[in-house]
Amino acid sequence: MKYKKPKIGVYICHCGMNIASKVDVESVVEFAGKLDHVAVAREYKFMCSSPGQQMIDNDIKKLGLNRVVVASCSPRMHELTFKKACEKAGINPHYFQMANIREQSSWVTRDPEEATAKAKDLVAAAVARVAFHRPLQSREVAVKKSILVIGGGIAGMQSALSAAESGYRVYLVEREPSIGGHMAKFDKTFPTLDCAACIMTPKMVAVDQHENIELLTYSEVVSIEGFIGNFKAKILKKPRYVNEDKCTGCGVCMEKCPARKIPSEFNERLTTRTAIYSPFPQAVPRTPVIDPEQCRVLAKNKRCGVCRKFCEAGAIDLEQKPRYLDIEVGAVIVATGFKAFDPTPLTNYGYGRFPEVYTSLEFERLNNATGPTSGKILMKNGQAPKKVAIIHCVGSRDVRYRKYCSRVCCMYSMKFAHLLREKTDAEVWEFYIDIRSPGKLYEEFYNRVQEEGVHLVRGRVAEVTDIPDNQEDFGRLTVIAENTLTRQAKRLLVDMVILSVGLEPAEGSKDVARLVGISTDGDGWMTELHAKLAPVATPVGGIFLAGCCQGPKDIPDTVAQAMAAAGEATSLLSKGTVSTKTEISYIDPDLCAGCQTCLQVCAYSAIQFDAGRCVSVVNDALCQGCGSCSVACPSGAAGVKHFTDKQVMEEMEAILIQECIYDR
Amino acid sequence: MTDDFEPKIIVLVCNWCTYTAADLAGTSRLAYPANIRIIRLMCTGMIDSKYILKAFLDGADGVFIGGCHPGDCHYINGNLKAKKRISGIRKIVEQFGFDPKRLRLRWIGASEGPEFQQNMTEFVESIKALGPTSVKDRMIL
Amino acid sequence: MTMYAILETNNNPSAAVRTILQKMLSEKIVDSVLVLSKTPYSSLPMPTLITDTEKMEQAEPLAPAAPFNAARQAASVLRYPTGGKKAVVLRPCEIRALIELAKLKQCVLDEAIIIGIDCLGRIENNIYLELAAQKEDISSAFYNDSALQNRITGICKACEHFRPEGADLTVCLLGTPVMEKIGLLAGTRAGENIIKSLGLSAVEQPVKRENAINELLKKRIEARDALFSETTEKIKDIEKFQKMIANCLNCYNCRTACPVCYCKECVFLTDVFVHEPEVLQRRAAKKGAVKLPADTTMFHMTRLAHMSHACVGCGQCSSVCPSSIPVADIFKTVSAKVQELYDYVPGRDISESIPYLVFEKESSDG
Amino acid sequence: MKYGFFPGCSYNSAAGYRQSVDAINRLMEIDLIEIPDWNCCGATAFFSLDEFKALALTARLFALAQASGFREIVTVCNACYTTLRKANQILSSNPETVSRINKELSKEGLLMEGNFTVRHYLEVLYNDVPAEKWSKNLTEKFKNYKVACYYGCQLTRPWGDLDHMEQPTILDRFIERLGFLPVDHSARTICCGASHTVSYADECGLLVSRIIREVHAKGGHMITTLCPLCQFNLDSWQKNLTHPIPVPFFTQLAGLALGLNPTELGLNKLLVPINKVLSREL
Repeated sequence: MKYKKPKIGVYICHCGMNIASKVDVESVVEFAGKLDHVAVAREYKFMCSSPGQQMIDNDIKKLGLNRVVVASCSPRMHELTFKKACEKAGINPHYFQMANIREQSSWVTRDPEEATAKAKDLVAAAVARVAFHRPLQSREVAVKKSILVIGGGIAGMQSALSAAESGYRVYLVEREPSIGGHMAKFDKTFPTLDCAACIMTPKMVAVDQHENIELLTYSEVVSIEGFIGNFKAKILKKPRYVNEDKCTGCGVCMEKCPARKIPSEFNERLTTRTAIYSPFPQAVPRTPVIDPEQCRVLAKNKRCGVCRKFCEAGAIDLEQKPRYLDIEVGAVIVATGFKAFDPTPLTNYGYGRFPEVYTSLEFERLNNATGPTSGKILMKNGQAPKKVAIIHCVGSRDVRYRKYCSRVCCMYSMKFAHLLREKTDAEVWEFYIDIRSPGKLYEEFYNRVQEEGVHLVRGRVAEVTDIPDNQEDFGRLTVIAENTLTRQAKRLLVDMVILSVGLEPAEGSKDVARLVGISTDGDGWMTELHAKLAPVATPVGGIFLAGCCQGPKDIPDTVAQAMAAAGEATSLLSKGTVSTKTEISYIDPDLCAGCQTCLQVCAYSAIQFDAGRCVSVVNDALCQGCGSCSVACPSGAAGVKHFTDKQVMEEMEAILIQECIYDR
Repeated sequence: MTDDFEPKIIVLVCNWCTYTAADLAGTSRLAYPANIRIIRLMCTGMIDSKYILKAFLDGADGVFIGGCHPGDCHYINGNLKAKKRISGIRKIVEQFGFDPKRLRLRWIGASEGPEFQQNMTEFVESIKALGPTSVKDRMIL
Repeated sequence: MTMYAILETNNNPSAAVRTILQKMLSEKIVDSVLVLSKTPYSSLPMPTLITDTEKMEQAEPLAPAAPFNAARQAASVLRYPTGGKKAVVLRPCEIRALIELAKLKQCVLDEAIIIGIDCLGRIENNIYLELAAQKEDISSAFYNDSALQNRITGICKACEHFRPEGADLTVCLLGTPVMEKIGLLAGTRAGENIIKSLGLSAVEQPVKRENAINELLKKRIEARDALFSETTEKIKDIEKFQKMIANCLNCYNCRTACPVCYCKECVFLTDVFVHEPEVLQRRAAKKGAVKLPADTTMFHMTRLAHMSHACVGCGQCSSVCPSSIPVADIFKTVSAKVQELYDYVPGRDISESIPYLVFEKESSDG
Repeated sequence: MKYGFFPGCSYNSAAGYRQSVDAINRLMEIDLIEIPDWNCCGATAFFSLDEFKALALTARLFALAQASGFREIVTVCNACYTTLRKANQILSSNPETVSRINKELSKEGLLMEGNFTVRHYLEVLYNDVPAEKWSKNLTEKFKNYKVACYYGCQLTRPWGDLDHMEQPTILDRFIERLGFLPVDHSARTICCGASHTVSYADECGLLVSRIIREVHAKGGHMITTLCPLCQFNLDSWQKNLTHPIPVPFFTQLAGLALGLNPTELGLNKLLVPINKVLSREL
């Protein structure tokens, strides 16, 4: 060994009973004591506790250990804890190795004997490996003092504002023409029933006017590369065909535009818009956009130009081209939100066939002062409904579609019920599986709605049909369900049905996840670093999550997480520097034959060829340590620090040579 | 092959997907045979042919490699590079009498704890069915 | 491009080829020629870089010998462009190795004029020296005497790549009575220009050539398949294989002789395989005894993993093995499988990229 | 085009079903080879009484089909269609049952083995007969005739592979191809009471009335069905209505579209006369 002779301390953790109940810790300790280079082997109830760490500290100082192995939980849990402890005691943190005898042995093995034997193997492997560990030093690199926020819904806006407030530059990217997201479509918010617009619009304006926020609406992130503290992002600004600097937002263009009858996305297609449009009156920025699919000039290259004619500011610019913007940021907050479940596949509810069957978002608009009926709850025939059914869990808690609970539907359904009672004299029937109202003042709201005379039927609706039981009721809808509490089948005649649809990951969120290099779970939600201990961070340093992109959330939770994300990001920035990855590739110039195979397999273009010396060289700022190059290099000139052939193969050999079980 | 044959299986997994899946299997207490020994690497694209050969020559009865699903690789495409290489190694060891079934590559995502358990169980079963390799009772060469 | 010219040989084919090479030098078509040539000290011809037409007299372009695969020497001549043209006279297996080395950036072929020889096989160095003691012009003798031709190496007998692929010019020994005339075939535009500037007149390719080629090919493929089935049987169990290599001394001659083993230093010489005493003790303890040097099987299989896709089957590894292990038979057999898997033929085409560098974008389980 | 054909018990008695099918076969060169010595399929009910006997009954049909060289069987009745499919599904996954049955069948020298494909005649007309073949000899005059397609319970359920379970459209698409105007309605797959009309006339009356009223409400001129029992239930219940809706078989509509006259399609046998609708200028 080129380095100081190893002196290894091995520490076996009981993890309370989590390990000790299966693994015979004493015998593992005894076994470990006999292994090469092991100077001391001990056990303790909780190695991660401060006495546990103290034990390591003492041994390093008193016995002069230069390598440490802890056999306990997964390194993903506590590797950092122990590395820190080693560093504190004065040895390089990379002189540490962890054996995962909890997740990989005690928790997954039935027979205690086998569990113990497996634990021994894992310890032996860790010891064999750590003997070949090398001290690694990381380099401190400055962090870019700016943040990229992807998504301009309430989550993105809040993150941007909080971050901007702490003095950092924020780029807020939103693909739609205006920020605001779903919340801008709502009228009231549960449980307090304060008006969404009243809390939303000021925020939107604040975002627009904040000197630290650069608002990039109608834009999309096309690429992100780099690493924590130093990301390079390319952003596509789609052509608005309206000059933002000149436009006064007077709106004449929209009045005059002859291309009408285009279903309005913002109003859930309940109203129409023109080809040049601003999604809604309070849109931020006010500058409208021209829909290239609909504009007579752009789509059908007819001679029109009406908007140009009427625009006094001369802001219309049909020549506008897509523009690309390159920015450098230290952190990225992903806030891509959700999309509402499309109930069309559930044909038994008749959505799309029966005009009076609405999705919850459609109803939000129907009930909204800026909506198609200016806030009056009216049916397509202009009448107010006499009887309304609200169907819960449409798409949610349904093995055929989304097995999870979307968390917000119960509450907004009851909000609908309340608003219906308040604004109309309609009878309201809610059909639910369970009412889920976990949240401050939520249960109270549930009680209040009950007191307001809303009928709640526990039972999943089987069918909504327009065939009534009696001739005279044609034109109305019949809801067929079983009241599972009274065990009675119910055929309820109603005028309007609202489908409380669940939440799904937003369109394209998987692409964004790939862009920033994080994974999504089975349902497509982005996965956080740790469900409990790191709900905002992701496995990729410098990338944080806010709002529904990580899972269904209501507004309070979303805002909280948005601020948390901003907090994480800003604390990273205020630290000022990050240390470069230590576990990255190196290329030994003495061994490199200059075949440049490594250049061709590197996914990060982190390797350059030095023609002078005729060898390949790794750029340690770009290298992510994936090891593609080391595998591609037959001579072993290229390798990954801390994952060298030697280390991995010794680890393997210990398992296979020192094997404890099965030689019995 | 004897009934009490307990194979020794090396499992090479990537840190981001399959290792996480293994942890998830642990936290969810999903039991599987104790024959497997996990070696954690950063990416399946890091798995050198030497590792696989050494495993077999040092007496492993099977080698299981677990990585991220295509498209989910933390390093963009390490898993696909791995697949290409491993197919070659499989061909080589096959020539020397190691049943190709002894070297298995599977994509197991971070959230797929049950899949990890299932894969381990199945693989151990299939190796038991194959019996020990003839390396088993030799000293290392 | 199939421009074909006739070279009168009047009983000395080697001389005919020498003349051509000399002409190429004197006409300044090339600045230098790398070709097998006698040395003052031995009749065993060695790759020699010749610029002087006089020295060309010693050249043995057609000698049925290859002291080692000259691709490496060619590569060192062609390491990087220096201006001017360089002719390299090589056997098919050497050309294919050279192309692989070019893919691995070990040389650049822009300035190369590759002259290939129809390969009837090579004779092991020691046998060649014996013969040299008896005969003056072994080359002529060889092409006349089928008994001699039978003494080529076993791996050559099983070689289906006896026709130079990717050569600018091919010296055609098949299909003509070698003692009267041989052919010069252009494989590229460059080759054609050379034939023109040498003032040779293009003629029809003799039909006989095609027949001769097919006949030989048939014979070689039969031999090859026999070799494959025999070797497959020999190694089909790791234990059998280990018996086969039991006498391996870990001298690494095979990898030194291997034209496509291009590493500066073999990984087996690095500390990855230099074991600490504790490790050796551990290994011994496992079964009570461990043979040293360790990792012999590991070495051969790892080398397969590294270069089997590029193995050109030149057989040098066998020739240099002090323990006469049929390394080449093993490598050719295993490599065939790997190359089939990747649908890759080493040296087939310089634009064809190395298997490990192309991988599918989406993929199912392995 | 040649198929093994299982007519089922109500095929001959059904109002003009056979006539119209024969006529279509003639014009479209379809060859339906009746399975010799066929027996009742047991319908939906029998399975609930004695599954083994029910299976044996259908297995015999398959055996007969096999004997005359058919592995594909065409039916003209939804009940037969589902029953045979269900039986085939159970049998193909229960070899021991099959062998038990085969022991019985062997007594009359029959043997049933392997998987069979059961298809409804509608599939043949819609999928196998090329669209051009229809369009060639169609008469234009029906383009304003609003036809409500009634599928009944058993064409798409329980498999839902032929078409959507609750909102099938294959028949609508077919008659549209024939030049009729399909009307959208919600009674496509709600039950007509089936054989219960005999035992529970009143209750089934309610069921049928919902279908008829729905079609009325959506302005249909006729209801077309592809099952003898559905047809009978819908047709017979309307006798004392002031504005009854004729209920022709889809094959009869096809015949009309091809220019055949009502009587040779047996349309005169409908209880609710169709000629009033046909004579009406639309």
